[in-house]
Amino acid sequence: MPVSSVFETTIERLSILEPDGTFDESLGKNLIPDQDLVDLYRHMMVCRQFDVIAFKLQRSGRMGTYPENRGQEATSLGAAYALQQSDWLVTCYRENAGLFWRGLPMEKILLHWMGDERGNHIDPDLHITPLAIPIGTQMLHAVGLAWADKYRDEKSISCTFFGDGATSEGDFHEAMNFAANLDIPTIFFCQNNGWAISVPTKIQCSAPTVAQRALAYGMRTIQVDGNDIFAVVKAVRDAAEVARTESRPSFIEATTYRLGDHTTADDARRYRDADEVSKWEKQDPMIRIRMYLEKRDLWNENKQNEMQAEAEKLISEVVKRAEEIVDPVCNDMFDSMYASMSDNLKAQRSTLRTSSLGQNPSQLPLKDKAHA
Amino acid sequence: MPVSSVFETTIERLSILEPDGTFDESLGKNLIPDQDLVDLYRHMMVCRQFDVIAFKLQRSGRMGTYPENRGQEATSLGAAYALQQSDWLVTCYRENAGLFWRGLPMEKILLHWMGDERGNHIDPDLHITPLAIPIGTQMLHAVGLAWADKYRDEKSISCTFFGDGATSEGDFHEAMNFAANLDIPTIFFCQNNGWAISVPTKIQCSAPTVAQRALAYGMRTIQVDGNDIFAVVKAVRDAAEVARTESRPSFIEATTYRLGDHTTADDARRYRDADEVSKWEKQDPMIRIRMYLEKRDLWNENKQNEMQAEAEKLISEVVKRAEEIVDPVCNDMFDSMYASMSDNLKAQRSTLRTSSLGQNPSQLPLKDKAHA
Amino acid sequence: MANLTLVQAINLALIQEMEKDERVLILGEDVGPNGGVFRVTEGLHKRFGGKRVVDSPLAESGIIGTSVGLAMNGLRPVPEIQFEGFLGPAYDQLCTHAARMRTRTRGSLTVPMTVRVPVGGGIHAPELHSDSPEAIYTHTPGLKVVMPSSPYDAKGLLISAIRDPDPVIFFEPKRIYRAFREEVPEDEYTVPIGKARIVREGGEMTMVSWGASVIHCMNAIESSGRDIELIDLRTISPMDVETVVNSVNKTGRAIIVHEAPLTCGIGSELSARIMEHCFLQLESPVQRVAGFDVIMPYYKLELDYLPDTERIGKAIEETAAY
Amino acid sequence: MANLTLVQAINLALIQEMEKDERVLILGEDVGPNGGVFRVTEGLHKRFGGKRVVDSPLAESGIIGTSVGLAMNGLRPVPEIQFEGFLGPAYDQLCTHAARMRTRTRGSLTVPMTVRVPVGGGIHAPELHSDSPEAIYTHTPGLKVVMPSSPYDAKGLLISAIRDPDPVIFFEPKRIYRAFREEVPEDEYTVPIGKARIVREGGEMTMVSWGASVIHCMNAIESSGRDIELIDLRTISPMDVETVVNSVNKTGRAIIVHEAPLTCGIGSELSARIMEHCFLQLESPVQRVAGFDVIMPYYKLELDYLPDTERIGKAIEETAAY
Ligand SMILES: Cc1ncc(C[n+]2csc(CCOP(=O)(O)OP(=O)(O)O)c2C)c(N)n1
Ligand SMILES: Cc1ncc(C[n+]2csc(CCOP(=O)(O)OP(=O)(O)O)c2C)c(N)n1
Ligand SMILES: [Mg+2]
Ligand SMILES: [Mg+2]
Repeated sequence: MPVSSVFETTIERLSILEPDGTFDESLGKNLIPDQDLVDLYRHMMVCRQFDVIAFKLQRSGRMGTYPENRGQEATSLGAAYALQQSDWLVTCYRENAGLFWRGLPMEKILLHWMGDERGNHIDPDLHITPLAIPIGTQMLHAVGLAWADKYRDEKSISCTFFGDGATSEGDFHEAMNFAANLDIPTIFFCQNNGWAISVPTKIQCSAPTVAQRALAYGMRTIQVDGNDIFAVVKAVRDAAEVARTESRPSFIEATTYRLGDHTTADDARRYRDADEVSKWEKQDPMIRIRMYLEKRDLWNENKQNEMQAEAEKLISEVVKRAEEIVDPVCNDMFDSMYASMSDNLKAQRSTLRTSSLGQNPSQLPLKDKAHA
Repeated sequence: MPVSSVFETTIERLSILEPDGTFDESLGKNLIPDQDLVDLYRHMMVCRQFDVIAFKLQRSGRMGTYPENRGQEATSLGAAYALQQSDWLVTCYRENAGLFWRGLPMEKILLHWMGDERGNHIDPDLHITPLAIPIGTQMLHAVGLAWADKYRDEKSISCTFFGDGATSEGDFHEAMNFAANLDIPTIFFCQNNGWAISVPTKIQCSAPTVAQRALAYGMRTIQVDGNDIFAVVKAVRDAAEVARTESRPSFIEATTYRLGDHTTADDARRYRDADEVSKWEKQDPMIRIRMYLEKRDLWNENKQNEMQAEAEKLISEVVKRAEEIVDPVCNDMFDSMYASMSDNLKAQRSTLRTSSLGQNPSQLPLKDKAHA
Repeated sequence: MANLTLVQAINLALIQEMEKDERVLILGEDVGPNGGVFRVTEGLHKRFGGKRVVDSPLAESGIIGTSVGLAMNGLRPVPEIQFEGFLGPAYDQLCTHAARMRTRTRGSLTVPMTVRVPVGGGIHAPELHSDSPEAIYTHTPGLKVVMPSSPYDAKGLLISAIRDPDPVIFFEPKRIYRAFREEVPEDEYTVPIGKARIVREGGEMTMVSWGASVIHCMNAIESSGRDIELIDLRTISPMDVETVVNSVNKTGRAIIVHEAPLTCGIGSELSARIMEHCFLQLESPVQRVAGFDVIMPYYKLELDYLPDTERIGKAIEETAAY
Repeated sequence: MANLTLVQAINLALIQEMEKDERVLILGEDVGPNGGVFRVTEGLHKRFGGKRVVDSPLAESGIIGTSVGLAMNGLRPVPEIQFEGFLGPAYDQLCTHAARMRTRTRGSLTVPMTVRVPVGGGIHAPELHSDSPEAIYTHTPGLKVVMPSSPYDAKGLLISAIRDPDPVIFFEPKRIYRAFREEVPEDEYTVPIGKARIVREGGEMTMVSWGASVIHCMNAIESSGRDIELIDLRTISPMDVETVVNSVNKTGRAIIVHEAPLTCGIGSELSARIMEHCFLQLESPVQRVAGFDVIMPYYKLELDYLPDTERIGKAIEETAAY
């Protein structure tokens, strides 16, 4: 057999609710109860409002750099909806919708971007890790988190989010490989939003799909329309089922688009066409759900306006809570470095000095030192 | 279209000269001229003898740790044979056969394992990088080397060798991804020898093939019988052609087996079955070529004995050259740290001290320092 | 002469070296059409094209590892790492390969590359965008480490770095990227690697710093009204111990100021060297005003972390009074 | 009591902590059936099974990154990195994540893991199997760094490390893995992290070292015939400055000995601290006997690189004579 085939495969793409409103009943029916869909839509409106206000806070100097989430809400939200409270959400920084759905107090995210570590102090029952700034590194933590649950024979799994750019990092590969070979129940959720700051996806992955990254590990994989919350929910549910029952990982590539700049420090007009953006604006996940809800008489202009007002009120309260927090004090930077503080840190903390002459002499045996 | 296919593929396995002597004429004919094949076989005998003697040198305390190459000679040798002198060979540490074919003086490899950096001092015209000790990191250099040639519009390419274990490292992924997305003419040659020290391949890659690692990058890929020098030559020639004419990378998984211990510091009986080893001993690439040559009257017992004597003589001269080299001197460790030496290094070098009192006072302005 | 910011001076140096030497190429994240997140490579993609100004995949080890290969094969890559906090994934390629290649091959393969990296705090940036890891790379033999504190030095040092036959990590203090302008010659010139600069002379004590902290030192010295000699190290590795030791032998007192954490920072090496070589001249213990031994805090507290004029001022008074 | 080598003492500590605490698991390359390339985990796979002693893929960042996740979720992973030269790929997960997790979450997530790593030269090993990177991790706040020099301390310190609520890098000096035996109690005991050990008392000068170098210091002291106080730091971060300073305040002279390169090594921090705190007691400049500022050479020259009894002896005489 000089030439034989040793591996064959196909990758599927899943979409249920298309941009034009077409809905696939066979896959979509009973996937999301009506009332839940309304709640999800309302939640998206809140998240969108959060985004608008966060952007303004940055522009008016009340907050540091902020990455808009606009246009990508369906991905993390669909996933959070499909998962259980005891499952870990291990996110990057564009998954507000999923984190808020899980129950993360919204001001935590503002605090983070306001340069305040208290934004990362998260109730352990939420099973959330803080925003990940270094790209591509949190997937390994997600694998470890799920592994620990498996070790204790708990049925929880982890779901980790990352961008197309993140799939270029070595840690992405190592995380995928650990999960596949050690049978760790982690869902790898890639939000392929077309860009990594100014770099288009083809420089990160010139293959026809990002989904095929998973073939390297023999891992289950699928591509979904990430602006279609139905498709996202179905893909994550299927992956979660496999994870829970077979302790196996899955990969999901959700195609979506970053409608805003990379962050408030970025100006996307420098590197991408307005045409591309307006094309994608029409595919906004919220337009689609609203159309679907209205067609089924579950939503209307009135409800929209009411909800918008509600969202505005809610977010202004969130901003208030974030801004009213007492200032951190300098000691905070010392106090959680270790479970117990070394003499060196105690001296630095109490004197706020590193120069030896400035440090409290009682903390080091300088007592019998006579001055020259 | 709720579910559509977005990617389909097949991976092929290539073999031409099977362990039982079956030879595929359609693929194998004219691939390697008879005289070349005889030369390749003779070369393998020399390499095998090198291995035997290197092992003995370690056991008798005349050399440090050494990794036997036994059983894997056909991979790097087939590749080196298929490539041009101006193409870079970027190896790991089990590719003696390929390096010697290219022209690396054999004593260089002994010197390396004798703890002597002069073993890495290689004539630039050979286009060889020194042995790579840290696993998985040299593939990135291979990409950079080929990229530089491409940058200058030269037609040279690079071919980098690594084990199955190496494909677990993040740098492997980054190298593959850079080459695929930036169109760098590098051949990634994986020697899947079943083990990474004591860890079996399935813990490095639980997918059915290692070859499918390349699908993640949309990269050309193939699996070959790595103990079949014909298959290796064909796969590398094809890959080199694509690299040279289209400036595109390829991946080759060569299945082979490490007949010896991982290194002389290892004892493989601790973790693998004797049965497995003896099964693979029958597939030794040299047995196969010899059978083929004898069937075609190109080789016989007599030639074998003559060549064995020749190899023994050759290698004993190599050992002599390696052992007769003058000892390195302490200064050597300073002299090639930088193109030009800092005052600090000069002081350390001339005094062989790091304590300030031991350093030559003329090298620092201590002159006017009166003793207490 | 042109009145340039530090960013502009670096941009000019890159343009001039690329014009002059075909072997120079730039690679990194967003360095292409976007001109880098700090706009340091602005205009270069347009001017030199995508072959010489390359947007790479998002992978720091890949950027440095391929640069090692490019450099080994005759080019002069100038990779950019977007922020010092993302040097971590490249640590291995820098310290295990770039730094070792020349000596492990006894000179047959070399790595003439210049790794540009914005460094340091004070710009209200997110986590991991404000660190100062220069000591890590100074402890690694085989690398050179440079950090300018002015547009003039930035241009001259960067040109030296690109022409240097060995790997150089070129740290750019982001806090002063645009903080002030300085007269910078249009023509190319070099500032030698390995030579400190005496910013101002003085006899009462010696202060040593580098990067953005030099400005704070200057302010603190001015408000102290004292006769203090200020040395800008400029190159951290190799360290110009001679200039420092000469100064302290004259003044008898020394203060070192840096942003990185105190313990095992560059201050410790300088302090040890000063003590070793000026032992009998020293009239007070060498003082270190540094970052605390904590993780660089998020920006609400960053100014509490960074050595400032006040902390430096106190150290001056205490050192003088000793 | 049993007469154990350092390898055996570590093996025993691992067995006992795993017996006692279900949360402890081991992962790394070849740690399973093979028992680790130095046989430190010998017998553990058989005893505790593949769930608790895990052969991982060949990927150091993966080993440390998943350990961070395991630790954040209530376990006590004890990852092994096969040689200190392969810590490089794990640098980012160690310094960017493990070290920062507690403070960046203000204590809501913590990383109680112990990274075991063989360290140092002197065993005629190949390239990158003989380095001493302890200063790199000491400069990184949030980590603890430990290096025992005896079987007794190894067992007690490893137990402390595994029980420690924060990440600890546990360096094992491979040169003395089997160099000698020592009485080690069968029962579990702890040696506190952060406390140096006075190996021998003396009044004439103070010598500070850690790891395999302690043995050379002892030899040098004995052949000098002088009354020297020898301190084994044991924990490098946090550093027991108090014990060192107390000693030097008594003796007035100090020598520090380590394998890592001189510049920005731990010796520089110790030297700076001693000078800061013992300024008026110091009768001679603190001396550092360290590795040279070069890449650790291949083994033919490694003994020329490593500080040995002779170099230490010279430093003793010169310090005494100053
Ligand atoms: C290790 C690392 N390198 C570089 C950066 C700088 N950086 C921040 S976001 C980003 C692009 C990320 O792209 P992608 O993963 O696609 O996520 P997206 O922002 O598109 O959601 C880069 C390069 C970083 N944060 N971490
Ligand atoms: C980065 C790194 N980690 C660990 C090691 C230790 N080590 C040396 S060889 C080896 C196994 C390599 O396996 P593989 O890549 O399959 O190559 P093979 O030895 O089988 O040819 C390991 C773990 C190393 N040299 N480098
Ligand atoms: Mg993206
Ligand atoms: Mg192998």
